[in-house]
Amino acid sequence: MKAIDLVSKTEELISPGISACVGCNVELSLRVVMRVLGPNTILAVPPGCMGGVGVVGWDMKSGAKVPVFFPLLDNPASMLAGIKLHYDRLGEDVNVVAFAGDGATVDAGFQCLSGAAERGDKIIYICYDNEGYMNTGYQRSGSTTKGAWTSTTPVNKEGIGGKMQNKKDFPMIMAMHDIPYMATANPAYVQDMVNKIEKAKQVDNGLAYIHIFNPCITGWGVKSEESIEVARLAVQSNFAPLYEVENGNFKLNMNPRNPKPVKEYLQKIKKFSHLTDEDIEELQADTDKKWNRLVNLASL
Amino acid sequence: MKAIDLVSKTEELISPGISACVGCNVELSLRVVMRVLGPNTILAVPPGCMGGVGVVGWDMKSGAKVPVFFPLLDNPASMLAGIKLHYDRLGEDVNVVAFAGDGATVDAGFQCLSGAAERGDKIIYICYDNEGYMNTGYQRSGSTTKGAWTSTTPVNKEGIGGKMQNKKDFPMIMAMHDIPYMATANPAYVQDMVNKIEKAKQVDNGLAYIHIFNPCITGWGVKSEESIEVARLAVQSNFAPLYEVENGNFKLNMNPRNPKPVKEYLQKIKKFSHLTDEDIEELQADTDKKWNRLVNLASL
Amino acid sequence: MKFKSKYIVPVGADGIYEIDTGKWRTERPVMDKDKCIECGICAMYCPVFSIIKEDEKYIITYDYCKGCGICVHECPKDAIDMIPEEGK
Amino acid sequence: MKFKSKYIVPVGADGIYEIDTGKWRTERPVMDKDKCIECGICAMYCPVFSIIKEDEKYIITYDYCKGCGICVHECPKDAIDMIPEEGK
Amino acid sequence: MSRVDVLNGNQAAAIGASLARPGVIAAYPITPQTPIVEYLTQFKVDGKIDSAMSEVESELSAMSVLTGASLAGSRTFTATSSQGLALMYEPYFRASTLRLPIVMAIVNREMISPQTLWGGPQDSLTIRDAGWIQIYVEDNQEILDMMIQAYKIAEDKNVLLPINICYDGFYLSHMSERVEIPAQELVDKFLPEYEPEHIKLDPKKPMAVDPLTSGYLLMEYRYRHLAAQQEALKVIEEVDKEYADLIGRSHGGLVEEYRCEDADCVVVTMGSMSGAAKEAVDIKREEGYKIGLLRLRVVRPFPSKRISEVLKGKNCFGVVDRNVSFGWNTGILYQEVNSAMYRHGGDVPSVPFIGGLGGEDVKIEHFLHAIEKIYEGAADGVDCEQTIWLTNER
Amino acid sequence: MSRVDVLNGNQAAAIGASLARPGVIAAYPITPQTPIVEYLTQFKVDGKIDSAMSEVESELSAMSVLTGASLAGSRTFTATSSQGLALMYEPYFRASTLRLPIVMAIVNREMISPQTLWGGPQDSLTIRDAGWIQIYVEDNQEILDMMIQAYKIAEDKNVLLPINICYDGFYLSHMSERVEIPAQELVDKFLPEYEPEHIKLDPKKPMAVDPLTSGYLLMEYRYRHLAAQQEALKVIEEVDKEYADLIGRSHGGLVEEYRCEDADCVVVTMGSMSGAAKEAVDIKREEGYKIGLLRLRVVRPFPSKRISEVLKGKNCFGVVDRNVSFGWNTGILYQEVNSAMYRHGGDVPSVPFIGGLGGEDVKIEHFLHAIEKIYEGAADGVDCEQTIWLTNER
Amino acid sequence: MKEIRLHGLGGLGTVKAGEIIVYASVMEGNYGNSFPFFGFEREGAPVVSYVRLGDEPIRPKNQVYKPNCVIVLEPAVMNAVDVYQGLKPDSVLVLNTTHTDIDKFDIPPTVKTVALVDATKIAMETLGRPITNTTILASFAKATGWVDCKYLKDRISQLFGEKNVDAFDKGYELTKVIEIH
Amino acid sequence: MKEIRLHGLGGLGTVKAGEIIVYASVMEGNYGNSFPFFGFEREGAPVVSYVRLGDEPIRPKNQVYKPNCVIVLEPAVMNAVDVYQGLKPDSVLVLNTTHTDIDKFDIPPTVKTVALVDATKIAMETLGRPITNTTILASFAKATGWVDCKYLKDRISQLFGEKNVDAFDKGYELTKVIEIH
Ligand SMILES: Cc1ncc(C[n+]2csc(CCOP(=O)(O)OP(=O)(O)O)c2C)c(N)n1
Ligand SMILES: Cc1ncc(C[n+]2csc(CCOP(=O)(O)OP(=O)(O)O)c2C)c(N)n1
Ligand code: SF4
Ligand code: SF4
Ligand code: SF4
Ligand code: SF4
Repeated sequence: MKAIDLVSKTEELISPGISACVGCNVELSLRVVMRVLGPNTILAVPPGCMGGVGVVGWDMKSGAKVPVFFPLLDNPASMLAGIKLHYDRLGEDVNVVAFAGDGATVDAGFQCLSGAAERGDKIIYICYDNEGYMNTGYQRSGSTTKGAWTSTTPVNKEGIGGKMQNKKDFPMIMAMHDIPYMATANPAYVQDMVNKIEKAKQVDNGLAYIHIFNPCITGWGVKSEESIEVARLAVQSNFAPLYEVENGNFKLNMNPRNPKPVKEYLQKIKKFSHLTDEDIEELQADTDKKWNRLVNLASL
Repeated sequence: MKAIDLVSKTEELISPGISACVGCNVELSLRVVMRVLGPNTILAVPPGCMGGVGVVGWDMKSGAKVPVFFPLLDNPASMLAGIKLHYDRLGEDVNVVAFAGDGATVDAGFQCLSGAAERGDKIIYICYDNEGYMNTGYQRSGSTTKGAWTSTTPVNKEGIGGKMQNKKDFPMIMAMHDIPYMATANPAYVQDMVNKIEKAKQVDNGLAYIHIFNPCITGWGVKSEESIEVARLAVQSNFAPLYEVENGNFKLNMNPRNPKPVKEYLQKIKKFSHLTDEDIEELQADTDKKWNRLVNLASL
Repeated sequence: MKFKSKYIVPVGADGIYEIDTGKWRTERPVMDKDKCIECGICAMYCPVFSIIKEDEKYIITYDYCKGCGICVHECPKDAIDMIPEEGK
Repeated sequence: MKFKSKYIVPVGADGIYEIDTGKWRTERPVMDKDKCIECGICAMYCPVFSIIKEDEKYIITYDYCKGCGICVHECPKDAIDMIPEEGK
Repeated sequence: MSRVDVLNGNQAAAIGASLARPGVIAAYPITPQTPIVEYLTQFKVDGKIDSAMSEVESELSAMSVLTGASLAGSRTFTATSSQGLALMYEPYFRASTLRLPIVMAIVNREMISPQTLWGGPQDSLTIRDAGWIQIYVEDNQEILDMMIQAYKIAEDKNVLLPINICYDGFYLSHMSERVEIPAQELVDKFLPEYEPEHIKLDPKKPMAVDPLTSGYLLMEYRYRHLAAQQEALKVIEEVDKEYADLIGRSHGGLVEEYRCEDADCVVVTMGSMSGAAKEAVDIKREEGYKIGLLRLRVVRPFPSKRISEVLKGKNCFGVVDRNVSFGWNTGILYQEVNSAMYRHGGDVPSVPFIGGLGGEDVKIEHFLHAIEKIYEGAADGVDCEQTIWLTNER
Repeated sequence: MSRVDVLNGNQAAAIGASLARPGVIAAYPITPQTPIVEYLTQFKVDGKIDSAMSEVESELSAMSVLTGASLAGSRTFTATSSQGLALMYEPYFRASTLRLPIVMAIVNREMISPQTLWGGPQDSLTIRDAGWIQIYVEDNQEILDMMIQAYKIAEDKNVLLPINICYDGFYLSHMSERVEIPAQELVDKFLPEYEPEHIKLDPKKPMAVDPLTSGYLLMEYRYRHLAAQQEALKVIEEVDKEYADLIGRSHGGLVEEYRCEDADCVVVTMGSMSGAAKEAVDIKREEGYKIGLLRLRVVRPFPSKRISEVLKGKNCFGVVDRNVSFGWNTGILYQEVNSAMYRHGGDVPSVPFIGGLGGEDVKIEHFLHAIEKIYEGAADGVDCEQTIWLTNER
Repeated sequence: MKEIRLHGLGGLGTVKAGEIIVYASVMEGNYGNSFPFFGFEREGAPVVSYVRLGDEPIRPKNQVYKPNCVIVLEPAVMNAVDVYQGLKPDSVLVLNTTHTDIDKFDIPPTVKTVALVDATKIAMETLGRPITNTTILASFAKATGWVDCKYLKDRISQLFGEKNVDAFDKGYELTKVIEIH
Repeated sequence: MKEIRLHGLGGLGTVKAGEIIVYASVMEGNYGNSFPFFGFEREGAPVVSYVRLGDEPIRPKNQVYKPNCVIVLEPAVMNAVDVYQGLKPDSVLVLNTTHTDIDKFDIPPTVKTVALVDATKIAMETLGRPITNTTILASFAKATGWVDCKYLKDRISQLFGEKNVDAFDKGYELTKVIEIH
């Protein structure tokens, strides 16, 4: 499927009016995901922005044209596994999909996800990584970048504060779960995202995981119109590389010949405005080290 | 510390009479760990064989000469984190250590461990991987090898059954958590184990994780006197390689020039007795693939 | 008790819940069809899929357009502009 | 209620809980000191640390030895043998 | 054909559950429940059941898998004990408020701390207010029969609630006794297939499950949930009768009365210790005491009216609790039976007993003593601040 | 110096907790509790507190971190709501049975399903039997004062139990009002440092914490736990007095009585809705009804005697529950108050009300209506099967 | 006891405005409470906040159903919501509007005093953003006299800085108070 | 009702032996229950199991404190545990022992019948392993007559195969039953 055809050749399955922030690229990602997956899909949206803005609905109305539900913050993968076991046993083919924030994925729901990955439950798990708990007002998550301001890693008047620890390298952790398909994606690269969702849909021998890097304009302090540009800079600087792992084989989907400095990405974002030059250098060094490892793994 | 000096130069901190099975190499590993760590240690032993055999004690008596306690199966790392926060705040240096089975580590307690790793809690977490829930009678865990008989992956009269899924590659998953120190160990390589415990003890900027491969003679069906030999074969065949990752840098600790066939290892173990030649070939192929990746990572 | 829900459990099956997000706009995107090369990039990035293709041409439907300006920012030909929403 | 525990919470501080695992043995390891080269390998692998070093020599203390046979199996010089435990 | 065998409680539970042909089973091992999981996986590999099975990584996941499977339309089964139940509490509560007729065996085990493995229904009683039906049984035959009845009760269109069949760890789970196993055909006749209409995740008929809900609708759903619990009071009795008609055994419905009719005092019990209590009643009867026994079978819904009917007009009753209500200085059942009596206008003095915690044996002697105390209460009145502990000194 | 400010409930809780100088804080965000966590991290980065803080990955972990820290000897604090509380239930139960004086604010929120964010104490009431002390407050001043008192009660050598200070989500957490903040010196004087003697993980004095324990010892520990809960009944009142002496405010201890003395009927309430109830009482008093109000503050230990002393001899009482007891067709507090009355030999007709679930507003009009119904009950008797739902039709 | 209801849109500081009123009341030695309506919809949706003031501790924590005063922070809200609902006899209405005349409004007979101010314009001029809460607080103070401007300004300055105090002052000056007889 | 207590060590099949007795009773149309003592220590520690038999459903699920019969599967246990405890008047004692004489034992006066068998030897000879449970069941049956050997053997064969039936038969043959008067 061509990305450019999404708008004309696919059906919108999410309510056209949800109260996501103006310019939210998570909303875009969700719409793309559902347009590619199509109506034969059961969708889990755990507590988080997307649930909060109405995708699961309100009172007696639904926020989607497919079966949609709230799993708990801590059990999306397990609930999906149960649904899939039911349909598999009946021999009916259904996409059973989670669209979950990084909080639900990397922190509170990780154990269920890790278990489902190990057991080979045939679900599609998509994490939208906006680096924090946005629905509750932008607290830190395991996936928050080092140094970032969040409401639970505040910065004081002297500019001291921010998250002390590294961003959990979740795509790599999932890749090491030996699942048949793991990929990173980014809303600035819609075609790549479409390809990956299509691949995930084809997987029939285990769990498919897609990690979408989604700058949150509201939480991070990004101008709404720059929503996509900032996402793109994360790829162009190798900060959030695009790659996939099929049956253990790593492949880079984007290999910028002249990667931009991470600083270019960081500067667009208010949550990093207090960072010192050393802080930025450290993030650059980490990015380079991880990138090298990735290139190395992709060389096998 | 020389391994050979353990017996003469260190103090035994575990009750000399615990009811671990005759020849249990987990008992050996625990004693080695505690001899190296010494008395300034708080020890957590979650529900599992080691807790069950009396290491935490009975009624009003203790099973160890250091402070020892049962965390829950699902929260060892978090309880340790809390203890460490207390002592760190007071500026007192104490080894805060978990000695936990693979069930507690890889399955039920993984989320807490992953969280502590991400947050950089300064604890030492040691997993004894006997590939199953032994304390409850040998059920499968995420860490059970593919194909293995367990009481919840039974084999029927036609020889069909056994675990369907891969062993979760837990050391690699922990390595990808970017912790300062991750290592695998094995009771057949006591010196290597001693070195690694000493390194873990030195870590002061985050979590140190050691994954000990411990064949369970009772659950797996191994002769008690072959307890160590089977463990050694797992290393010699590259099935359970010895390596460590310091600050993201991989290093092989044992690189057998002529690795033994995995079959030699499998044949010693009753839980694999129903495996077909193809099954064994598949395990060999997996082993080779993982080994190559490891060598590659260690080359960086 | 008088029941408002016809369901015995919390389910939503009475149609689709929609918010009239078009009302949120303080500015609206306007396309200059002379500059537009019909590449469709604006449509691909519009978070609400508010830009549709009709008769091989991309047009902005304003029903749910929140006025984020992404289409303006991403358009390679500067063919879209934001103008203040009337009455705001 | 008559209390047996002097603690108000479940703690164990009345000494060390021990099982007399020496009683479990059906066979006992016996070292042939003529063959023994004092390498200490048996001691290093004994799961109960029942082999100790005294006056530069390794000796088996039977208090907790469970009779697993690992020392026998691992000894590079075949210096240890299992013999049936008396009375069993 | 129905057949007779000697089964331990866990076997009885596993076989009972299998006879109901669950579509999805997910469970996590914990003493003393573990053998159930092992039996079921063995049944599966031996081709005796065709359920989909999941060996999950924790109990939270077990209940979550079942919640998903039940929402998709499967009949489901799991089992757990103590800490496992505690770990799954979040999805446990939700399973009931989503009105999913999940069946779960609870092999009752004391809660830690102190660190323990042994029996006692503290685990399930503490969370009795999470919306599930809870039934407590006395022997292995009742385990097996109630596993089958459980599905019928839970899936009743007027009930649609998840249900726990609870039995004492070790005392039943590891005890072997005679159990009659009904033929599969009979069970199939008794138990039609499960076809959810109220809630279902199905692309053929999309709906949102559990959208964000305003308070006034929430109150409606709660009202209906409470009504369904009340409805269950009837359905439990009906199903017991239907089962008796078809398969030939009744277990008493809401409560079991033993020699209560002409009794002037009553001892109230629950679970496996009721056997010893009945022996004690017989002994005391021979000594001339007109004592009776009331065995609580159903704790949720609490059959307050039924209980008060039995106890009203007696001279005194006592409740032997194998659990504690930390904030009441009595057991939980004592506290609730009192409430039932107050609501239904009884006015009988009552004596609280606690015994058998952490797997301690509650012996016939304990019950003989308790009966004495109940008669003392009838004669001299009861000190309402004091609970009598039935202990085994060592 | 003490000072006056306008604070919302979460600020009051965060400031109250800070004044107690906890050594370790660990919490996980959840609506409506989240701002507490944010305030505390801000205090920390601003150097206002020197607690060690952990931003854990879930509530299970939050309670586990605190369990560890408390075992090591720290004073600790956390806060949560609804699903978060449910997720930490396993270590929650254990914290009490290990007798760790952890203090946790619970910002009461309705349990899902239905999916909801709004207030109601269903979350904490459902697990009231897990051994903790539970205190429910009415306004923001009481939140702040009770955060400080909580440590004093919990750490009392005769109590040594963890404690929840519970307040209604949004109705208090997001409401701003006048709050007096006592000076740090005063609080320091009131609250000595925490020095555990009963249980501690310390290499300088090794002990095993929670070894595997036989049933008869387990019974001893349970007995002592129950006794400590009873002891808390006294300590709560004493601490209230001590606080009043030193800092100048009392909140009533176990219960608050409002115009009860000469009342012939009483309405029983809890939490933030009590304000509206008091208004209703005043209105009805003016109409000539001799109505009084009893506000439950302490649910665990349940002050059954104290409650019965207030209600005995009245013509009728009613209980307005903002929660349900699924198996009783009433609210939880109604069920328990009845039990208290039975145990202590009261004989007053009672009327159950349920209202305000899912954050619905319980208005003065609702209480006016309830009071009418209570008087009807006094006159005509009560239908013991019927619960009156106070709803807002839409 | 005085009861106040504030109507605004997300981002205008409606809730904060209520809190500031309470602050002023408390600093004078009186009492008050304030809280938002706890609804579901966010961004863009109308926001309602409640305030109660009194010289004794305020007990009810309910929503305000019969206000003595209604404050409207954004004219557009009036199309979406019935801002007049429940207004008590002799009540006060404070409106952000470009109109200077009350004929344009359907003011209920229970209203006694109306305050009009073009708060959006003042905010744009003073702050550069259409955040109207500090401006309209001045109108409220001027129309009702229920709280002391000094304390309102103290809190505004603490929370938002001096520019907002300017907006307040300008608001006070430009508010037109009309008594209806 | 008959109450039986079995004493063994881990790995001897003590618990299974109890279950087999119950099975035999049930197959005859009678009732019974059996269960292990739920202790803490495992491996190597003494194991105790209880059995109740009767011709009506058995209600108590308690431990057996006053047995009508005690079965000892392993001589060594007698050093560690007081196997005679609580033996009822006219009770039966079944011992695995190398002795053929009861003088070596301190048999309490309440015992009426003693059965002696060298079950370990028989097990070693027949099965090659010292698993004594099937052998001693025969001694029990011979000494008490409480259950039918046919059903015991049925179950033994189901569970353990024919060799164990041989052990049973040999045990039956070699058991010496002594009545004490
Ligand atoms: C057990 C539990 N704890 C806390 C919450 C509160 N909560 C709801 S959404 C959320 C944040 C989710 O963050 P994330 O998954 O990253 O999604 P985002 O909000 O960023 O879209 C939290 C903590 C909850 N629902 N359940
Ligand atoms: C929440 C919870 N679920 C289940 C259990 C029961 N349980 C106790 S030990 C154990 C197995 C532990 O396995 P592992 O950690 O691998 O240790 P091992 O027994 O192999 O030594 C289980 C499942 C428990 N204690 N807590
Ligand atoms: S807070 Fe961030 S992620 Fe959430 S809806 Fe707004 S922009 Fe999207
Ligand atoms: S079961 Fe295995 S791991 Fe456990 S004590 Fe025995 S040998 Fe060791
Ligand atoms: S302004 Fe934003 S929402 Fe509107 S059409 Fe452009 S991209 Fe879509
Ligand atoms: S037999 Fe085993 S326990 Fe005994 S000394 Fe040798 S290694 Fe140690």
